[in-house]
Amino acid sequence: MPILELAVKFGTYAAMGAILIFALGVVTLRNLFHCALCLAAVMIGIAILYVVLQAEFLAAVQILLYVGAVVTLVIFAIMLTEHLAGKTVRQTNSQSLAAILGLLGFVAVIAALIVKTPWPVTPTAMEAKVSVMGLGKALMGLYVFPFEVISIVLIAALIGTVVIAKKDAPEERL
Amino acid sequence: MIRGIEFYLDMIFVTAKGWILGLLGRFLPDWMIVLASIVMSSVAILALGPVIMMYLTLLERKLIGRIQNRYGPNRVGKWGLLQPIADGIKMFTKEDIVPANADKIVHLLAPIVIVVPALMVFLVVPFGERMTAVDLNIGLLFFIAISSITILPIFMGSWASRNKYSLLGGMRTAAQLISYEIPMTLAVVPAIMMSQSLSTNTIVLSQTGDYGLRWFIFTPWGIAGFVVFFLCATAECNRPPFDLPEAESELVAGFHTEYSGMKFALFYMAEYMNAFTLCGIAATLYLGGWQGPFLPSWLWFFGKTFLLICVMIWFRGTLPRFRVDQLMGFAWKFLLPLALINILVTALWQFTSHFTAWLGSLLILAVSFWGLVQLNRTFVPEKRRYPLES
Amino acid sequence: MIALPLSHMLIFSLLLFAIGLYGALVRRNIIGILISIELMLNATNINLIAFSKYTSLAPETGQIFAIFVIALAATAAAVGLAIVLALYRTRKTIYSDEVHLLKW
Amino acid sequence: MKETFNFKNAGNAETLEINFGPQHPSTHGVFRMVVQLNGEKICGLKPVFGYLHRNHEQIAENLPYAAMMPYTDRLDYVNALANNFGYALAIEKLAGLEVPERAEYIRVMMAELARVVNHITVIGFMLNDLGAFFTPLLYAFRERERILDLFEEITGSRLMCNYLRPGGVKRDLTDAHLAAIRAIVTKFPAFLKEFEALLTKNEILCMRCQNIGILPVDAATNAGITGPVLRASGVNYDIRKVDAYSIYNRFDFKIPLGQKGDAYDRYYVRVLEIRESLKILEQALAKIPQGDIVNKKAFPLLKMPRNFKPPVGEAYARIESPKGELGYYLVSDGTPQPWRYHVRAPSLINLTLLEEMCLGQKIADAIIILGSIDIVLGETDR
Amino acid sequence: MTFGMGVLKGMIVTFKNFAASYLCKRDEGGIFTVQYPEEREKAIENFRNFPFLVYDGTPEKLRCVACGICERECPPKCIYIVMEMDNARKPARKPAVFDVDYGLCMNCGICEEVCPFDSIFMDHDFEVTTLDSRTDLVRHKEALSRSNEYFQKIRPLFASAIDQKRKAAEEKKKTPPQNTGGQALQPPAAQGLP
Repeated sequence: MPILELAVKFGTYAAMGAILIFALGVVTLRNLFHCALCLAAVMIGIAILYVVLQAEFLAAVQILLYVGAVVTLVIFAIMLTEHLAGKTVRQTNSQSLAAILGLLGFVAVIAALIVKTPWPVTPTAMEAKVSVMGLGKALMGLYVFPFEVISIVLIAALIGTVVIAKKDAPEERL
Repeated sequence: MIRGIEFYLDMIFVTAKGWILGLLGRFLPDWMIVLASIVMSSVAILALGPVIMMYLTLLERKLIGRIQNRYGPNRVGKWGLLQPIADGIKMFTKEDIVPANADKIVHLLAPIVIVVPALMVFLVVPFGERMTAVDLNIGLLFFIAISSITILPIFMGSWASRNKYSLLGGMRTAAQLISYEIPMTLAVVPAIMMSQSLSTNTIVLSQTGDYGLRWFIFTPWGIAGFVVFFLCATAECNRPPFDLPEAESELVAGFHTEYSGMKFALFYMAEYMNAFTLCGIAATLYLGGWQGPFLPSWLWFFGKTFLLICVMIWFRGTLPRFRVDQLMGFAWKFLLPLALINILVTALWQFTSHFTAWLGSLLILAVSFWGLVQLNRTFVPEKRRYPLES
Repeated sequence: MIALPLSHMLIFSLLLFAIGLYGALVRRNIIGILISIELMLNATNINLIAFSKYTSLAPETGQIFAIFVIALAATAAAVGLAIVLALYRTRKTIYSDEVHLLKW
Repeated sequence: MKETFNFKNAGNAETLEINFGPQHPSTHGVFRMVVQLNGEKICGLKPVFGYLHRNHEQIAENLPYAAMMPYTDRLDYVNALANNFGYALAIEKLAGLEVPERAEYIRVMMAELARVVNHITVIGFMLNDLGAFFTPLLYAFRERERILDLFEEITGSRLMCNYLRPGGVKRDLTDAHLAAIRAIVTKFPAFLKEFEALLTKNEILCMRCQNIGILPVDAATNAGITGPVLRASGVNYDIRKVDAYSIYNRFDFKIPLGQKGDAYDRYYVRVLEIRESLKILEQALAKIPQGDIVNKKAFPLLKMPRNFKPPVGEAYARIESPKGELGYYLVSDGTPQPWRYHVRAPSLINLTLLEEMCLGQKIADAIIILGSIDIVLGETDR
Repeated sequence: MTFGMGVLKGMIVTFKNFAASYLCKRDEGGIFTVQYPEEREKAIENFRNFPFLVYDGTPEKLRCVACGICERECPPKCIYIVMEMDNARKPARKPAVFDVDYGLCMNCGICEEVCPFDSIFMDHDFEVTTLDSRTDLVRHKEALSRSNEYFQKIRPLFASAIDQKRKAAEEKKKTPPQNTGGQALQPPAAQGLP
């Protein structure tokens, strides 16, 4: 069904464009809350890309973790610190011109490299399917050590976050 | 012969769709058929969502009325059946009020965005045999992921309203939804473990047989998992006793204080559709989904789901509301450990023989329940004596 | 099935990365910097998935690394925001260039 | 005009000031609390009242004594009969009127019925503040309705009873009325049992109410708090016992006392007080004598209120209204109108410790603490 | 008692009420509401709402003599009376104007109590809604006048007691008129019910 494939292709390009626009919004908008909302949009768009790349599990995880957790955390932090993010305060530092120039150079170099490199795209690799079962088996088999390390990191981060964010309580009865 | 009638009744929607698609196939190219199939499924879902929501409000008002010894709506149409339509007309014609200092765009977007996930989760709900709109192999994960988006529009609405009540409501919502998502996800795990699949359809199919006795709820871990899941589901769709985000007596209406007219109706709609899908998923996971003898599968599914919704309404008619710290404590100190222990019990169940499995899992669950109650003495009422003096 | 060439994916993720980097360099607000970093991490994730999809014969690997990256990103966000809150509470600022004392 | 409330940490970035009321679903009328919040925790609370001020005392100073009776209904509109009772006692003290025996019994019965009505209403509304979606309230109202129907039959009105008269009561009770009261007294315990099954042991209610809004004894006595709120803190002070006004010394009843003085105690003390009121009603029904219902000497006062001139002097009469000590102070200068009329409104005085009770609690607690104090704005603001 | 039983007990109570709403009658725990315009509660005789004036026979024969006692004693001052003058500029002992402002009246019933001529009583009619409360709620003499039969209908016991009292007074008037004062001072309400 070539038409459907074409639709998927253009849909993907459209999603990419939308993601880039929202990403620009994330870094340029003045209102941080809007930035966070744009970030959520970017995350959802990337989840769509994952679906196109046939990584459905990852897409669900992306939405669950980024939209459900990270963005919410960010919004929490924004709301708690809202008093300072007033409209009159300058939101960017003075490096923006230098950053733009440097990044343009960076993008140009890497893009040239990407275009020139002959990527070993193989039909067998394209055909391979990833099942959730396979992912689970890989996580519990080959990659069990990194998996455990990650879980320890997560616990450490959890405890660390609580310790850092906790108020120095006693003086604060009222 | 009788079996035949049953079968056709069961398949009535599937057959209808197939017949229409076959008809279209005669003069349309293949890709149009695929498109038509998608369109038909989504139109069905788009129509189903609002209709369910409308009649859920009526059901809720009627049931709560009866609980409170009154009639509930009974003026518009027979038994008040047209009441939701009257409400809808009222909602449409109401003035749309936007606070002067509100962030207008976000204020407008929030109610629109909240309906999207509420409708999207309908995709993986198995309404009947072969009646899942998209039989994803990660169906449950999809469901959990999509319903986690719901936090975002609530935040948007509460922040954009520029109202302190809304802000507090939004904060409460975020804390509550994130907290209850964790025990809910963990309560889903036993069902996944037993059916070895994330697909909702497979989970239903793995509960086949024995006239419903193979439903997961008829096992110790099933009951525990169901209770935890159902309580979390009640909290996830902000229904009493977990309705803190919109606590009427404290925060007026929480995050939708500043919404009126159709925008408010959209919030309301999302809430009821979420209640429906969460109950549907609870039925799918532990009550055997559309499985059941004699009746068509979709009837079984809707029956079970509405039964669960009635229990939610019953909660609303009976229970006072939690306080915010108690709500958090209940999720983190009670439901979460219980769900974790339940996963352990499920694993044990799988690896032990029949009798010991029953005994062992019941024992573990009872002991852990008792232990958790002992650890959370603040949840247990104090015993008091009241002296009478003259 | 996938109609896109790999290089398009890669260039897209490069652009996303560059945008994120721009934000991280230019923003004053620490929360802004954090969310820009999230963008960059996502760009790398896209790369991982794309490579695993187009070239690898063990397709789980890329996805599993992406999962690890997501987990680390979540921890980074949590710890980073906790630091922001602590900073806000003690120094009443959330702007990076105002925090130059290296102690508090 | 900018209002200032002198909060401790005013202007702090981490605190938030919120107005609860005057338009808010659970401030029991047009009461307003300015609350300073830190997160969900209350770190400052100022009650603001006066939105329902209706010049009650000034009106009294321009009206004849008997004509003020209907206005006292409007003080605490949930239990008009208790208000009538206090005012009637004050006029009787001032004019030196005796009250016939039968009228005394009728007064006590009506006042106790009003107490039952008030307490179940309060409990119902408090549960509503807790977030129970109207169910306990409507169950309470169902029973209240039976009593209100009786009030309507006897007094002519459901809420604004205007029933007591200086020197007696307005209308005699027939045997049918007594039978109706008896029916209520016999049926009520069953309802209370149902009500308690719904509420008393409910874990969520206990979690929400126990150890919330604790009122220490010394603070309560210092602030002059009275009624169930004081008794929930464990102080045995009931004017029915202390003063034994009217004929309360003839009845055998007990005063329920709480232990901790938290919202739960306030709830439960009210339930127990309903039981005691029912006991009083039973005894009164058994003992009520035949006879006059109005002192003959009071006829001129009733038929020609404007011609009634009490001797120069002053009188203070107090009763145990369901909300606390309700006192009426009258100063006569020999004219048909009182020279000064003052109401000691329990609602207002019980409110004074609201801030102390709420500090350090959550917002949701402030609402139930307010509910458990039992205010009626008609009385608070007068 | 184990944790959770209190909640379950409460839920059983509500379920019982739910079932009772279908199975039981009104007084036995069934549905308590009354469907107002179609169904009504039984009228309660002593119910008092707004005052009205009683006439015997025809509307001209009002019992009211425009003495103005109710006007004077009315606490919110919602009654306004003007005595009718006959041609000789003498008081005709009947009202030319008798207005009651229903918007002001607080249904206390004091007018009924103080009236020595058994003329003003409290009505049962509570459906008096109007669009303009400033003008339409001020009821004039014509709108206020109701026949004695109407009075008999809404408050049978009280009205017949009043009628008996009036008849007795009438007969006493025919016999040497003396000692009516004590009778008149008796508050009507105190005598109203057996």
